[in-house]
Amino acid sequence: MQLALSEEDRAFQQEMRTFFTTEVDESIRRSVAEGRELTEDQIRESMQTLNKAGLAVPHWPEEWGGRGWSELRRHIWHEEMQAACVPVPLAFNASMIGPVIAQFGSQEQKERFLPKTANLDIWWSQGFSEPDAGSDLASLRTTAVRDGDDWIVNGQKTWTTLGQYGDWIFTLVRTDPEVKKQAGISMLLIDMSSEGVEVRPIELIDGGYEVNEVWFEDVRVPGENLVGEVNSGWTQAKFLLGNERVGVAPVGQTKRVLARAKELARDVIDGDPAFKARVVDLENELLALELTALRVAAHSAGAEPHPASSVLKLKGTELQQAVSELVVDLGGPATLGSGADDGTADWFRRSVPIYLNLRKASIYGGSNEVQRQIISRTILGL
Amino acid sequence: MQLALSEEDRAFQQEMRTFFTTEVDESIRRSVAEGRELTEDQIRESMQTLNKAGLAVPHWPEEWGGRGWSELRRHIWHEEMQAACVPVPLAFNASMIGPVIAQFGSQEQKERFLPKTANLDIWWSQGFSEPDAGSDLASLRTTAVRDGDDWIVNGQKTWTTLGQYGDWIFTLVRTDPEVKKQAGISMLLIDMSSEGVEVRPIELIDGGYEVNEVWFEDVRVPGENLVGEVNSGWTQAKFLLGNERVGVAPVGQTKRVLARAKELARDVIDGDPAFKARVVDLENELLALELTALRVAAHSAGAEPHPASSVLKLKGTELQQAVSELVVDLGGPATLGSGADDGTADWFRRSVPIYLNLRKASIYGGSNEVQRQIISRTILGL
Amino acid sequence: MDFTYDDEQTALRDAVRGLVGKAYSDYENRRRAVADDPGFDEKLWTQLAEMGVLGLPFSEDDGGVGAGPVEIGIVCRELGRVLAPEPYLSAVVLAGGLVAAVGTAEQRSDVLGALAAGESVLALAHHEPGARWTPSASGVTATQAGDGWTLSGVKDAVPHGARADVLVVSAALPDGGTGLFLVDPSTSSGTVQREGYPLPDGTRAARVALDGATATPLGEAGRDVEASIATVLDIARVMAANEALGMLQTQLKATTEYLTSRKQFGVTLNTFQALTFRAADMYTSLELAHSMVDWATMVVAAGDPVAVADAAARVGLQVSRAGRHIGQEAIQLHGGIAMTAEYAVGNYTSHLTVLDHLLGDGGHHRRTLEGSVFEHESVEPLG
Amino acid sequence: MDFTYDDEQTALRDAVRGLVGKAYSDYENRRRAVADDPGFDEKLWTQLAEMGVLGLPFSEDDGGVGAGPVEIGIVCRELGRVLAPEPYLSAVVLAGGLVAAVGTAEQRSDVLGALAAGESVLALAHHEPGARWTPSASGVTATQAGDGWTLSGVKDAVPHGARADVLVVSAALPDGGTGLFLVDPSTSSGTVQREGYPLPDGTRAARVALDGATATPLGEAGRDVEASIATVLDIARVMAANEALGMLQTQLKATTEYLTSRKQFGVTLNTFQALTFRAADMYTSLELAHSMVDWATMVVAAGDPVAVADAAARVGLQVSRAGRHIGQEAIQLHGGIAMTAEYAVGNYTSHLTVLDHLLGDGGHHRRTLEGSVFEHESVEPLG
Repeated sequence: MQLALSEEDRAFQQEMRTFFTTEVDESIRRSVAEGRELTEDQIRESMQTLNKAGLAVPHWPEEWGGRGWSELRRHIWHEEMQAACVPVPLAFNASMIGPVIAQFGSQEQKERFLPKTANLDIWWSQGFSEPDAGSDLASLRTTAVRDGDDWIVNGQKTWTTLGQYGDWIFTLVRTDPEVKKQAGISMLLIDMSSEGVEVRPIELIDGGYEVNEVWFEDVRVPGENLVGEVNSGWTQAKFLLGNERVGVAPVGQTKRVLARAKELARDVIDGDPAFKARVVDLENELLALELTALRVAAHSAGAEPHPASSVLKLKGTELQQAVSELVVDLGGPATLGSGADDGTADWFRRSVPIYLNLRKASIYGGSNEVQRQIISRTILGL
Repeated sequence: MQLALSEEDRAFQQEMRTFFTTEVDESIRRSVAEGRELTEDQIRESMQTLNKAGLAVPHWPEEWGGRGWSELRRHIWHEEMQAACVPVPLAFNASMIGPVIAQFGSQEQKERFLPKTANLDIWWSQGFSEPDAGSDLASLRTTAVRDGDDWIVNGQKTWTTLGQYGDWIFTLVRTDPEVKKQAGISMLLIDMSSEGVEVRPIELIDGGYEVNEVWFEDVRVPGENLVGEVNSGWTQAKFLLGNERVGVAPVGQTKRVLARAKELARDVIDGDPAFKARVVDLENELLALELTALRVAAHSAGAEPHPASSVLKLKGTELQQAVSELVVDLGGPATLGSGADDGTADWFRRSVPIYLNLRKASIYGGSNEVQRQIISRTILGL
Repeated sequence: MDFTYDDEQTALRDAVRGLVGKAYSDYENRRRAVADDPGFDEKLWTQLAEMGVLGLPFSEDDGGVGAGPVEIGIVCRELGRVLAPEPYLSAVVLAGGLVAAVGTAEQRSDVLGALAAGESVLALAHHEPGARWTPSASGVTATQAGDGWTLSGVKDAVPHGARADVLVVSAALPDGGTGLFLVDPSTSSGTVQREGYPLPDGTRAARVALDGATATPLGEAGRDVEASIATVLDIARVMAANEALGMLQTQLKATTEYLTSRKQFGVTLNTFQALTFRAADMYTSLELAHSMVDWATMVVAAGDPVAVADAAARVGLQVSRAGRHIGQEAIQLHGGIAMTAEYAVGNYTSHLTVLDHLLGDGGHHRRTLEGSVFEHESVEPLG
Repeated sequence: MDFTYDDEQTALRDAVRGLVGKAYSDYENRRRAVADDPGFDEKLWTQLAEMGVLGLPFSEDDGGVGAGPVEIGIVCRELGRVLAPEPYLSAVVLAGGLVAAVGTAEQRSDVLGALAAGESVLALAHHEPGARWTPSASGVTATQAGDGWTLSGVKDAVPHGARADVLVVSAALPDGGTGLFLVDPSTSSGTVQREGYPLPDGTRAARVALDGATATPLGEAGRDVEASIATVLDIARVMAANEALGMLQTQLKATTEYLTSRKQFGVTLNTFQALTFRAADMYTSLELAHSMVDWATMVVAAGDPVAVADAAARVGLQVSRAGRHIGQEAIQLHGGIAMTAEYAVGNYTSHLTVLDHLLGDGGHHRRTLEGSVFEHESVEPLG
């Protein structure tokens, strides 16, 4: 057991910190610091800056831009990025479809998609969820039917985050309705400018439009856009969702928000011991969570994921929500204000929408109920 | 809607308060105030004092000592008793078997048992739970087999609280093993001095011996000791357990402990705002609970119980446990002390055993999981 | 001690429920109502006036009905059940309540009469940037100029402040203390700059910048009425708790209906015990809050301001907790659909969150109660 | 940053686990051990000495093994797993730790040598009635008399204080500050009155009343060693957290085994999702606590007393929470059987509760951390 980072890892940490705080556009980082929604351009620019320096997809195979880092270095990279208010690489590209294509795609698919995916020249959307499926992903109904070499796709996806910016969408579609539900699913890559694709925004309770419905009406998709074998989509989906859990605890970002709250509401916190107690509790829980992420990272080198990795999403989202609730309470009546007076007023004005938006964190991406199910079944054998 | 008590109820409240604080033995009340275990004699004496004044079984039929009070008056009686540190009448007698005999018993049984039950001349024990049954009460295995007019009883009961003082025990026994489990059960009253009855104490984690196992080996029970019809025991059990929920939220007692904690640990509470916050939270929750009990009491006159009555046990035991945990924390290192220095030290010395003992509160008498099941199924229709 | 409604109260409840239910039982109507200014349904407001609901708390001499807190609570609860965005709490309970408490007979008759008739919407301009639920004013100051008064300074988060016909404005008095003033933006000389904006629950608030705005003292000129403001805020806290209770009842009902109808993995969600137990805990929170709301409403009816302040803090604490618990769980047990603006249940949580921070949240109330924790041995609702 | 044991550490863990497992894997043995004085198994204590475990933290010059905090943590965790009542924390970590920190070379060699050999049990007599986890002494005072020193006053809740061969006693010094003294009750003149009693977890403590008891200054006579006491208390907090972690691991394991084997309503309890989800939450608490315990142990190994104080408070807070959550749920998910003394799981909760209040509970640690909340922007384990 060893507390300190090795000299090399310490140097790596410093290198990351320097890059993130000096090479990434200041105005983008300020937007993140103030909790504003990023524009499409800001997200593309930031990822391209990272990609140019080889920092967008370090966990991919080295052939496609990966760096062969230890899990600890990936953790450091991820934390320093968040601490510096640098937007993390778009998950749909970097964490989801990229690794899937690298693992299951044909050589042609890899060459065609991976460089543009790493550089966010293609913005990917995720087409998994459907209105009637919910946590029961495999009950999806969108169909793809053979027509010569092509597939004809019909159906509806939903909860497609940032689908309004999407160039391409990776989908799960039913290619064999006759077999057990998981067995008849394939993964198709679909150009969102194809005829018959329609994106309809969904307004959320925070007043924003970050998610969408995506409708497919007789959309023709070339056969070469199928990833892996026909009817093997469930394998790829599980691989993708497994990846999704790595680094899923939003520790760095949550710590940043809490630090900002302490800075902007110091007087309020000093004036009420209950606030101070909440800050201490949250800082402590976040420390425990970060240490757990480190423990898991140090353990996962090459092998099966550490069982404790399942707690990262569960606890990470709970803490993210708890911090957002604290911010609302620190704001108090200022959360209802016009925000016209100064930056602090504006920060607190945005706190209720953020709090409301983050209620999604325990629902999407494998709800916390699904996480508990995984823990109780897989880890505890219940 | 009306906040104040009527003039008559106010006078009633005053009458109760005067009686409890002047007519019940001072040393018994001091024992209760200090959270000491009561002796058998103290429990008998206190109930007899109440019974003499017609205050032991006011909810029984008037013919057998009941008073025909409104539910509100019963509530006042119950709260004032606890506020004055008067031990509530022994539940096994007053709340459990008494009402069952009054409802289902023969005239002979009523005459034979009810006066002595009200006066605690007979100390009743409860013989429902069995080692392998747990919350699934109806899966009980103790058998009673006909032998002429008598029954021969074999089996084992457990969790028999204060069974060491018991004169008689009311039991559920299986009288028909062939039918669906609820249908083959009868209620038998058994003299605990009968041959073949053995009481074995169970040590609990607090070091005390308040519960027992009761073993029956070929115990001969006269047929006249059967309550109601053969194989109708489940009906009587449900009636009994339904009664058990009335006044089951230990509000008054919990309030008394909290008040005492404020008194004995004022300096500690004043020195740490987190304690003050906990006290406020608990006082508020207890107020909400007491008001709910009043709301339910006012509503239940004659009719079906108010649906909210199910929350009384659930929340009441949670608060009882939370207050006991607060007391331990207020004591801090004093909870590990010898208690030799003064009454306060001694009070805190006993706080950990009490805290441990009260873990039972959410398990016995219909566990809180059973309460949630009742709420979700019966009230919410889930 | 009696927790039941009498026949008239039941009739009032049914009448209000009928009216607002017709307006908003289709949630799409509520969405439409808040989509455009003024953020509520003026027609429904008029109907509430016709039903006598807007004049309920005011004496008959003032153009009202002379009903009591229990009746106001009934209205608030029914408005909460359907998430009605009408400015009842702000115009009638807060602004109207202060006019009734402090105004001269003439003011009461004029202002409350018009309010009760649905002809004039009132708003209370009290909160100031940086303030934290205080009954005093300091950022807006009142100056006596000849026979008249002028106000200068900024009020923020004024509920329905852009739409209001008359503003009731609190201001620091020249000789100390806080006074109240009536400002009619359409006739006031000087600057009354109002910038309306939507709150996170879709309802409207405004920033009101005053600069030498002429104003009429409410009641006796120059009198410190901070105590009256405090008491009206306390009463409004209890009424807000009634509104919240109505909302929580709807949220629990929606949740149990969803659990029994929505299928996942081939079965309805109520098959999953972990979810049904959480619904049971929601019910427990709801019923405890319910008892506390009824009680606090009765304390308001009994009228002692010290007791009202205590009851307002207690019910505020309880309902804040219940609102977060039930509001968060209602979304979680529904899943993604409750995140969408077109589905009602999540929007209840939005409004609960706004309401929680309008007049003081649970933490604020707890802090108030900490101050008196050693003044009683225990809390005794029956004395 | 590395959370894994090296080969020697793994071997130590396996050896200790083997020894204490043999002693206490049958829970009845533990019950028997605490049934009579001294409340632990003297034979096992000797075996621990023979294995070198009692001398683990002390330098070879002092008769020890010269191992580090990670190794001590391993021992504490293994003792915790089987609920071993042996006085490792009190005799080795606390009393021994102070002798090592403050004693002269001769004292270290004598006292620690005998401790390591299992020949002498030490106890730290530090807590005083009315005190609340402070590193200073005030109720027992030290007086210099000629060449020697005497102590007068009362210590309470001295772990294993009646059995101990040597007491390490803290006392207020004549010139201020807190000193440490060695008291051998068998040779001390003056009064050393020891009244042993059982704690709620079955282990032993004692009240120690001193009246002119002769005592030997530990280390330099008259020196204020409050800082050393504070640091050793902090280290002991981290070791107590290791012990608690071992206990929590056992409790969760026992609970999952019970849920998969116990039948109710015709099915095993793990059929009930509400129960399995609560077990999942226990696991989450356990793993978070585990990470914190490992980290705090490494902070102790790194040696900076300021960092150790912070880490002790942090791990103390986390483990206090986890201990209550898991300790309470373990009983509830078992049901009645866990209330009985003969079944292990509830007794773990008893010991957790005692341990929580021995050196400072979660609330105490949180209060400590509140003092430094604005001294950092955020808590950064990687710097």
